[in-house]
This record gives sequence, structure tokens and C-alpha cells, in this order.
Amino acid sequence: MSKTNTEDYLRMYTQMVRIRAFEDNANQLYLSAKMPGLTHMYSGQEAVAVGICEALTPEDKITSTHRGHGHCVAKGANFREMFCELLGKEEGYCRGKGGSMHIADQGNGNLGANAIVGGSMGIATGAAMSAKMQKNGRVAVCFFGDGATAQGLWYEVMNMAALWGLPVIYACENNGYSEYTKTEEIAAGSITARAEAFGIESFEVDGQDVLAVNQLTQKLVERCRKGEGPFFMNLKTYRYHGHHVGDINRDYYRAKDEEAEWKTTRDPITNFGKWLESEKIVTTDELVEINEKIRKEAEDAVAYALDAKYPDVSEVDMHVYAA
Amino acid sequence: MSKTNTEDYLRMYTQMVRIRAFEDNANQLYLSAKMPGLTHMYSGQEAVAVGICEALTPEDKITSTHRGHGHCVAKGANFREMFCELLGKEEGYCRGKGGSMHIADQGNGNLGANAIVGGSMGIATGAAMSAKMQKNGRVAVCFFGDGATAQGLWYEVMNMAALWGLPVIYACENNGYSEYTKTEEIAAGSITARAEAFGIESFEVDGQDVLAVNQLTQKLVERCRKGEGPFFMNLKTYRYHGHHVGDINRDYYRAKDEEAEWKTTRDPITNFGKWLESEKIVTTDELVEINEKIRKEAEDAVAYALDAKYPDVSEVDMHVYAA
Amino acid sequence: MREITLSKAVNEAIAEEMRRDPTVFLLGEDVAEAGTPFKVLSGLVEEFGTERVIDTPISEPGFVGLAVGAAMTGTRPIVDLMFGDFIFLVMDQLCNQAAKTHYMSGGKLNVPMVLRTNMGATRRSAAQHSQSLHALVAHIPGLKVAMPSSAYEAKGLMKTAIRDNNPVVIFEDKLMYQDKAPVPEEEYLIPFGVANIKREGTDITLIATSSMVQVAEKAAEILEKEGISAEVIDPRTIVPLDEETLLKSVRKTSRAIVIDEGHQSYGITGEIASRLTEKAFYHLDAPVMRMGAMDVPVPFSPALEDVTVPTPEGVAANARKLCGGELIHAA
Amino acid sequence: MREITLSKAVNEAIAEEMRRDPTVFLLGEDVAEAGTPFKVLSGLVEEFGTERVIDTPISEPGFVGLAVGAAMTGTRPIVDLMFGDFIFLVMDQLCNQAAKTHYMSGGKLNVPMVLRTNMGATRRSAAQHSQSLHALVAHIPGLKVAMPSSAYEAKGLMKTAIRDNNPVVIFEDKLMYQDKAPVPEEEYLIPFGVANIKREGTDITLIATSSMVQVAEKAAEILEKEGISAEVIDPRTIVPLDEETLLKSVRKTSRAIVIDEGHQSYGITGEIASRLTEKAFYHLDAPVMRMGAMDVPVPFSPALEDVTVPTPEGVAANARKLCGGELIHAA
Ligand SMILES: Cc1ncc(C[n+]2csc(CCOP(=O)(O)OP(=O)(O)O)c2C)c(N)n1
Ligand SMILES: Cc1ncc(C[n+]2csc(CCOP(=O)(O)OP(=O)(O)O)c2C)c(N)n1
Ligand SMILES: [Mg+2]
Ligand SMILES: [Mg+2]
Repeated sequence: MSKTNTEDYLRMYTQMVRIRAFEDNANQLYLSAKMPGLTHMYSGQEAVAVGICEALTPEDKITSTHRGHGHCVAKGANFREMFCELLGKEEGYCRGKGGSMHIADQGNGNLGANAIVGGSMGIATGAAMSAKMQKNGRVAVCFFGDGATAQGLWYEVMNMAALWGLPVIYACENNGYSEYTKTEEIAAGSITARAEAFGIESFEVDGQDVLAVNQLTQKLVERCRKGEGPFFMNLKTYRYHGHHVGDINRDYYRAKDEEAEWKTTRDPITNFGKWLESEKIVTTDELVEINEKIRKEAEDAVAYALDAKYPDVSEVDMHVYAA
Repeated sequence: MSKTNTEDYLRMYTQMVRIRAFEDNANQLYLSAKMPGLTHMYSGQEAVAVGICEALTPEDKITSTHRGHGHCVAKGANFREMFCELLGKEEGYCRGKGGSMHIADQGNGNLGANAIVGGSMGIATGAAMSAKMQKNGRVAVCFFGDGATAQGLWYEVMNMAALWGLPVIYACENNGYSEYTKTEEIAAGSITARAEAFGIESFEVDGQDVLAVNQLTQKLVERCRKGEGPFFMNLKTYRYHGHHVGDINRDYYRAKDEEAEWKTTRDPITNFGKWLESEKIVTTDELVEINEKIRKEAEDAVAYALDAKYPDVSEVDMHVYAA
Repeated sequence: MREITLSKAVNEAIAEEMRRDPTVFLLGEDVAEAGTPFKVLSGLVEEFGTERVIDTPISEPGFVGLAVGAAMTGTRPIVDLMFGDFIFLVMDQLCNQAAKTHYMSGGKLNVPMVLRTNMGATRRSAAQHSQSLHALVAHIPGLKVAMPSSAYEAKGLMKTAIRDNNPVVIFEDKLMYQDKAPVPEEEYLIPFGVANIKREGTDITLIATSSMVQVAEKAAEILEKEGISAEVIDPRTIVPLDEETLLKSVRKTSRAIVIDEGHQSYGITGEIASRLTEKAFYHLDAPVMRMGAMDVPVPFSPALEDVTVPTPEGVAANARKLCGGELIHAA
Repeated sequence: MREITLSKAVNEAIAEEMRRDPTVFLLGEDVAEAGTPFKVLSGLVEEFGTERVIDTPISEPGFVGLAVGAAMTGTRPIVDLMFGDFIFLVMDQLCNQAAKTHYMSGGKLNVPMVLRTNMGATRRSAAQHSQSLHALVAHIPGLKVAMPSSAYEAKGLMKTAIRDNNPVVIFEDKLMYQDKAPVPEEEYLIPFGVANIKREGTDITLIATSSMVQVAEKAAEILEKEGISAEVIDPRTIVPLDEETLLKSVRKTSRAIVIDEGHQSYGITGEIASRLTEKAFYHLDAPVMRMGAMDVPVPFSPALEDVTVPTPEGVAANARKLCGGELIHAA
């Protein structure tokens, strides 16, 4: 493992911590009834979003999911605009119109979180299609969950992506659950084989290992830019919280032991932090400092967002149609 | 090859000839402007419908396609009611309301032709589900074309069929074309591998060989009844006519030579007839007699249907809702 | 009479029908152990087992298709579609297949299935989890469409739907799952196509669907204090629609507002208003007014979302104008 | 002026826009060499190549999804949906995604795409290939909906649609592809939301969409012989709807019939009739009448199919009654 990439490593570490901090605050906002609606926490899956997005440029596109805060942070978004969006404020990335389930830092190539499971599979593939047509070398990454592989749309768009050699990477965040059901109970055969059947080169990766994810993505992005796409990544990962913030009593579908096991032995941040220390890339103090700085940044952003103003009611029928 | 099955063989031969005769007459009706709308000829694919349906009981269900006359005949329908339906007459199987694209002899377990490509994949799978729930030992066969494998619905229902072990057989009539396009240009990877990826046992069969089709289907039907379904059959076959009756000039997408080759060397009826003769199961004269009888039957039915009356106009708003 | 929640009422209706008829079964995402995210179906899998309360993959078109096929072959599926917004995903199976099978087969095949789903905004769920899309299915011949306005209707209409031999779509308002209403212990069914006069009145008719019935009732209370007597009518099913009851009221009051939570344009208010106008034109003192949801995707921000749907105050204000003889839009 | 078919008009519009703007491209089943089953797109692949005229697999939800993504990222896809009936398959991508993206993103993302499809019965194509489903998309905020009534409109509206920054759905009547009309050689665009007065008249207003404009015109000719002067108006786009032009006419004639080929119930006629009634109530001598297609799946049999859609004779008969002061339904 080369140690010349200190800066990259630190950025990856930082971005993972930023996601965790964002989610901890979002969860708090929800639990204290300061946040409207409902939200799905990304905590536990940070290495996926960060490992992938760090291999992309801001011009590359991603599409995101109902569990989309992590992708948004990883693709370069600011806390302030994100918290404003979560609270329905005017300064939110979507002027408060989207909320948690549609959050996106569009300027950094995020085409949007989506509340329809699998709903963005066509959009990501279409973004890759337009990249190919415009010969601009851009790549599109389509994030979706293991449960989303049950949507027929995926097979339709994989077929077209494969036929036309589109620069798209399908990234399945395989956290083992679809809402309150183990995905293995609702997915027959092999998810990876399904992509392979369309002639799509596929990879199974440890989604808790940010470096493994990042290195694979870098390779695939490069190959996509050369016209060798599409690709499929099956990333084994885990969500720490319930399906959504209100999903508290989950013993009936997921054992406490299993949760504890993942959190204590496979946490992507802890493990990467330890590795950084063991490789002498950072000191414990430096890590603490990073964490502290981010904690502060998140708190400031929350305070800012809580104070920020709501959109004027006249905005309600703005943006139905583009000029 | 056992020769004790003379009766079965003759019935299969007869049914294939009946389909061909039905289609020749339907084509004539269309060309002479006596038939309204448009229609898709099944000629060339007879061994698929007959090989499969001869392995089913009338209680077993099938779902059919836009190219559905062959399935309908093979599942036991009469010419009269079929021609009446094609001409929109009251005595048609659907009282003239369905026409060619929705033709079905419902009493023999045909759940209907379908004008939505892939549209019946869920219906067939649901019929299998209800058979399993009702423990009545019935099997459902879902006919569809190679082009239909591009519909996402197929992957959704295969997943459920595989998860729940449903007694359904997916029968892909792989005639190489989707309308005016070679299917290989619009299907990536391997169609068979797509089914296998869901853990579905799959078979590639010569769809021009009625015995091969029938023997495989018998096995799979039996296994379905024992709870070992679902299965997938990829049946290589060929359509002789254009995509629809009006598709006359098709050189731009399909070579005349290719058509001639299939018709002269791989015709399911001619070849099966030759085999029956060579195995001394029938004489040439007997085959001529069968053909002659069917020709007459078809002509009579056409004449009957041409004379039959249209539904009364008061039927237009009958059958919107069931009582 | 005991009071139970709308959620419980739906649960009871389904349980009773499943007990009565072994061919009835449930199908959908997280309907079994989880009892749906709204917990409406809790307890059913314990009583009826996983063979009749079936968790599906996230494959809406697929499992609606399965239900159509199962319904054609001797069973009576109830499909749970978690959010009404997902109806867009199942339109082909619902409208090209389920709705047309009976007709296309010349009456030979039936599709006795129920699609239960929901509607309703102001839950801060944004544009893809807040729509009220009943107008779309009401437009398709072959489907019946029920919109319960309370626990009482929810139970009685659900039981009727399950016994109906046609595909029926039921829209429950997700904001009302915890609302209680008196529901008899004894069995009852509510026939389709029979409107319910929730409140009698003489000056104006408020025709309202689903949760808008509550809005209309609150408006009627406001108006009563001002001496305006409003009649509130709930059609209960929009297909079939009980025109007679609506017409009778409008002929009496000479004024009407149709209130619905679907988008106003090309929604159901235009149809209802037109039928009334066509058949009671010479009784009307003013055009039948319509109040639907705004023609905007449902915004997330509470500051915006609340203004998109009709409110009691809004209804009262319009009723006041109509009764006061103000010719609102009329030139 | 030269006359060309509607089919040719659509072809020209697309070709001109593809020449003008390299980001415009075509996507659909058999659009390239085959030029679609209706041959509307013949010749385009020869000029623009298979990189811009793209044959897709039979994956309607998939390729509409691709178009949405492509539209969000710098290109302008025109999607060919072979039959309007298949719109049920693409509703999620069209209505949950394309229609809402601009709004949900707070105006940051645009989806400039065109979905061209068709409508129209009496082609003996039965229930799944004959529907006129424009009401469904007209109900969804964020979509624009155009319904050309002749080659002239087909060209001008298509060009406007391609340049529009929103998702636009265009319904062409498949019975009209071979109908000819005068179409200028010079470039022109028809703005959305501007109705066209096809024929002036004073006694009654016939508002008709798509091929029903011809029906209305024929009815007007019949009526003229009887001394009844009918004004025929084609809204051209139903979203946006040019209310002003319609209202002006109705205020003048005091009577109106809205004629459309979609199912009548919960279709577009109720909306248009309601808007007119709301804003011109006191000018009306009779309720605005509606003539949609029957509320039945489209039957195959010619003996049945023909009676499901409005005819010139039927329109004339109703107009006669309205003008004669017969109070059709009114009690
Ligand atoms: C089309 C659709 N069906 C159902 C839902 C409800 N739903 C939201 S998230 C979810 C589970 C998704 O599982 P997965 O794709 O594995 O993502 P995860 O939540 O595990 O990140 C479901 C069923 C939805 N939003 N959209
Ligand atoms: C959903 C849908 N898309 C498109 C069509 C138009 N169409 C009718 S048949 C056909 C080709 C089908 O090919 P295949 O499934 O291989 O069947 P084949 O015609 O070869 O028997 C198409 C595209 C349709 N009827 N339904
Ligand atoms: Mg998951
Ligand atoms: Mg084929």
C-alpha cells in the first residue's frame, strides 16, 4: 500500500466522518421533533459513498436513493444547504421543496435522491448515454440498495447499457435488508449473476473497506472513460439504524447481536482510522482533531438551518415548469 | 424412440397442420380485406405451441401473445369460434370484443392472448401461484417472444416464481426477431443465463422439433406438479411471415435466403411428417388425408364465420363489469 | 358504539373476509411480520400464516400482475401498494390487464382483486409519497374506485370490495389511519355507488371525498355559526358514482362545492361538477365550484405543503361567497 | 400552399430540429431502419445516423428513464412510444420522475424531453391498442400536453415541444397519419397555450381536440345547412389550456359542446366544461355538453367499435338540441 496518498486518505476519512456527523445530527433533529417528515440514515455505509465518490470528478454524475444523505455529502455538498433542505428552508439545495428524500447538490453532479426504489436507474443510465453522445468523458454512478434489484427497471436499463457500452457503474449497496425484511428472503438466485447475464462485468466488494471500494472504482471509472463500461459492483455493507428514523423496535427482523457485531468489528470509520494510525499516516490526536472540527461544523450548520427562513409561500407554484 | 404413441404423434401432427391451415386462411381473409384490424401469423412456430400444449391438461393454464392463434388452436380451440372472433362476430370466443390480439378459448385454460408485449408474464405466474395455493396440481405456461425478454416485468415475476417454487414454465419462442429488428441487436448477454441467475433451471430446445419440445415439456410439467418449478425454456424457432400481415417488404431486416432456408430445411410439419412416414407410423396417403380434412374444416369454418352475425350494438357496454 | 381507528377497521374487514372465504389472500411488501409500515395489517400473518399473508420483493408491477393472474383462476387477492404514488408503476397491469380482461374475454374471465393503497399530503413526505391519484384510475372503465372517509366506511367498503367480482382500487388517506369512528361489532357492508349524507343542510351542498369530508364538516360548522346551512355529502365510491343523491341535494340547495385532494386540473372535481351542471343546470344559482389540490408537485417544506390542499377555512370562505351571491369567477 | 401528410409533418419537424440542434436525438422501438410501424420516422436514420436515431429493446419504462437522465444532462431526447396505450408502462418515469424533477430540485434541474405517442380508436386494434389516454398525463403538474389536429399543428407543435425545457407529451391520432393539410415550406412554430379558431360561428361553440376537430367541422357543415352557425375551436394544447379564447367564444355563443376521444368519465371534457361554466356561467343558455368516448374498453368488433366515439351526426344532433332550447338532461 503506497503511502504517498496521504491527502486522499485523509479526505476519505474526513468525508466518512462528515457523513456520520451529518446523520447523527439529522437523527437528533428528528428525535427532538425539529425535523419534518421522515428520513433514512446512511450511518454504517459511509465507505461505499466515499470510496466511490472520491473516484469521481464533480462533472461525473451520480443518482441517489431514499438513503441519500451520504451520497450527497460524499459528492461534495455543504452541511448548511443540506440541513436547510432537511428542514424545508429556502436556502436548502432544493429550496426546501425536496427534503431528505430528494436532497441533491446538483452543482456537484448529484442528479438527486429518489423516493421511488430503483427509480433513478434509468436516469443514471441516461446520464451515461448523454455523456457518451456528447463525448465528454463523464461517468455516471447509480447507487441503489439490494432491495431495489427486484425492480424490473434495472434489467431493462442494464440491457441497454450493455448493448451500447455506456459509461455507467451500477453500485448496489447490499446492506442485507429491504425495509423490515432480510433481502435474502425476497431475492432468488444471485444478484451478481443477474448483472453478469447481461454481459456486464461484475465485482463483489467489501463495502466497509473504503480503500477497496475506492481502488476498484478508480479502475472502473477509468475503464468507463475508455468506453469499456458498464460495470456492476455488489458492495456488502450494513445500515446501523432502523430502516427509517422511526424504526426502533427491530428485533423481529434483525438481531441485536448482528448489529453489535457489525458496529464493533466492521465499522468503516473506526477501521480506516486504525489503519491510518497503524500506517503512521496520522496520529490519534490528528484524528481527534478532525472529528472535533467536523462535530463543530455540523452543529454550526444545524444552528444555522434552524434559524434560516422558510421559503415564501409564493414559491409554492414556482418551478412547476422551467422557463 | 417408442412407437407405441401413434395416437399422440398423430394428434401432434394434426394440431400443427390445423395451426398452419388456420393461419393460411386468416392471412387470406386479411389480404382479401375481409378481416378487420391486423394480425400476426404463427406459421413456422407450430412445433412450439403443439409440443407444449400436448403436455398439458385442459385445466392447466396458458397465457398467450399477440402471435396467439397457434397457442389457441394447440390448447384445444375450435376453428368456428376462432374465425368468428377474428371477424368480430357474436359467436367468437370473446363475442367479437377481443379479436386476433385477445383471442382465447377460455374454457380450455387459455387465459388470453395479450397485445402488451410481456403483459401476461405476471398473469401466468399468478395462475401458478393460485394453483399452488389451491393445491390443485395445475401448471401454467407463459408463452412469450424473444423480444419480450426486454420487459422488466419478466425479471420481477421470475424472482417471485423462484422464491416461492411456483409451477410455471416460461416458454420463450425465440424466433430471432422483434418486429423489424434482429433480437440479437437488442438483447445483451444471454437470455438463458438471465433466467438461471434467478436460480431457475433452464433449457435450450430446438423449437422446430415437436417431439423434443413435447418430451421436455412433459418432464417439466411433471416436475412442476411435484413442486419443483419454475422452469425456463428457450425454444429456437422461426416465423415465416412478416411481423404482422402487412409486413411484406422485409429484405431490409431479414434476408430472403434465411427465410427460404428455414422453410425448406426446418419446417416442423414437413419434418415431422417425414419422420412419421420413415418410422412407418403413417403412410403418405394418410398424411394427405389428414391435410385434406383439415383444409376442408378450415374452409367451412371461414364460410361459417363470414356468414355469422355481428354482436348487437347493445353489447357495447356489456361486460365492462362482472356481476 | 365502540370506536376504532381506520387502521383497525381495515384490518378487521380483511380478517373477517379471510375467515369467511379461504380464497382471499394478501400480497405486498412487508405485509406479514411488519404488518406494513403503517402497521395496518398487524396480526394477520399470525392468524392466517405466511401462505395467505405474503411478503413480496419490491416489484410492484410484478406482484400486481401475479394478483391479476391469481384472480383469474379462483382466488381473491388483496394487493397492498405501500404508497399511492407507486400506482404509476402498476398502471399497465391494472389498466391494460385487470380492467379490460372481463370485457376483452366477452365476459368469460373475471378479475376479482382489490388494490388497497393510500393518498393524502401534509405528511411532509414530498412529491413522490404524497399524491392522491384516484382520478387516474377512475378514468379507466372496468375499475371500481372507493375512497373511505372514516373507519366506518373503510371497513364496510373494504368488505364489499373483497366480495366484488371486479378489480377495485381503494384509496385510504394515510393521515387518517389513527382517526377513530364508531364502528359496529356486527358485520355490515357498504354497497358501492351509494353516497352518504354526512350532514343535512339547505343553503349549499359540499361534496367531499376521503379526508376532505372532515374538511367539509368543519367548514359546515364554521358556516352554521354564520347562519349558513351546509349539506355535506360523501360519495364513498367515485366509480360507480351515486349521481342521484348528489343531484337531489344540489337541486335543493342550488349551490355546490366539490372538494377533493387530487390535483384540481383534469381531476375528479371537473367530472362531478359537470355531471351536476348537466343535470341540474336550471336549479343552480351559481356555477358548481371546485376545490382540488393545487396543480403543483407536493412540496416538502411545511411552509409550502399546507397551502396546497383545501382547508375548512378556505371551503367556508368560498361557500360564503357563493351563498352571498358573489359571482366568483363569472364575468 | 403545398399539402403534406401529418406523418410527413412530424418527420419534417423532427428533422429540422435535429439539424438545428445537435443535442436532439430520437429513441424508441424500430425508429431507425423501420422508421416505426407507421413509417413516420422514415429517412431520419439515413440523415442522422444510428447515434441519433436509436433503436431500443422493448423496454418502455427503461428507455423513458434513459431519456429523463439524458434530458437532465445536456441533451434533448425525443422518445417514440409506439402506441399510446403503452403510456401505462411508463407512468412512473414520466410522472414521478420527469414531471417532478424541476420542482423537487428547486428549479435546478430541467428535463427537456418529448414523448411522442398516439391515440385514437376505430382502427380495429382492440382494447390495448386504441386508447386515448391524454387525460392521465394532463392531470400531472409538470407535464405539458399537445394534441395536434392536422399536419399543420403536428409540425408546429412538435417543433415547439422539442425546444421546450419541460417534458412534453404529444398525442398524434394514428388514424390521421395519412391526412394531408397545407403546411408552409418556411419554418414556423406554434406556441403552446394558444387555441385555434378553426371556423367562426355565432350560435354554438364546438371545442374539439385532435381528430375530433374534423368531427366538429363536419358537424358544423351539417348544422350550417340547417341555419345553425357553429364556431369550432381547437385548444391545440390541453396543458397549458388557452381558457381565454374558449371563454370568449362561449360568452358569444352561450352554448358549447366539448368533444374528445378519451373516455368521457373523469376525462378532459369535465375539466374544460367546468372551467367554462365557472367563468361564463351567466352567459350560458344551457349546460356545457360533453361528448367523450364511451366508458368501455375499446371493443374489437367493427359493429361495436364505431359507436364508442363521437361522430359528426352525433355532434350535430346534440348541437341541434342545445340550440333548439331542448333541456337535454336538465330536470
Ligand atoms: C417503488 C417503491 N416501492 C416501495 C418503496 C418503499 N420502500 C422504501 S425503501 C424500501 C426498501 C429498499 O431497500 P433497499 O433497496 O435494499 O435500500 P435500503 O433501504 O436497504 O438502503 C422500500 C420497500 C418505495 N419507496 N418505492
Ligand atoms: C409493451 C409493448 N411494446 C411494444 C409493442 C409493439 N410490438 C408488438 S409485437 C413486438 C415484437 C415482439 O417481439 P417478440 O416478443 O420476439 O415476439 P414475436 O413478434 O417475435 O413473436 C412489438 C415491439 C407491444 N405490443 N407492446
Ligand atoms: Mg438494503
Ligand atoms: Mg421474436
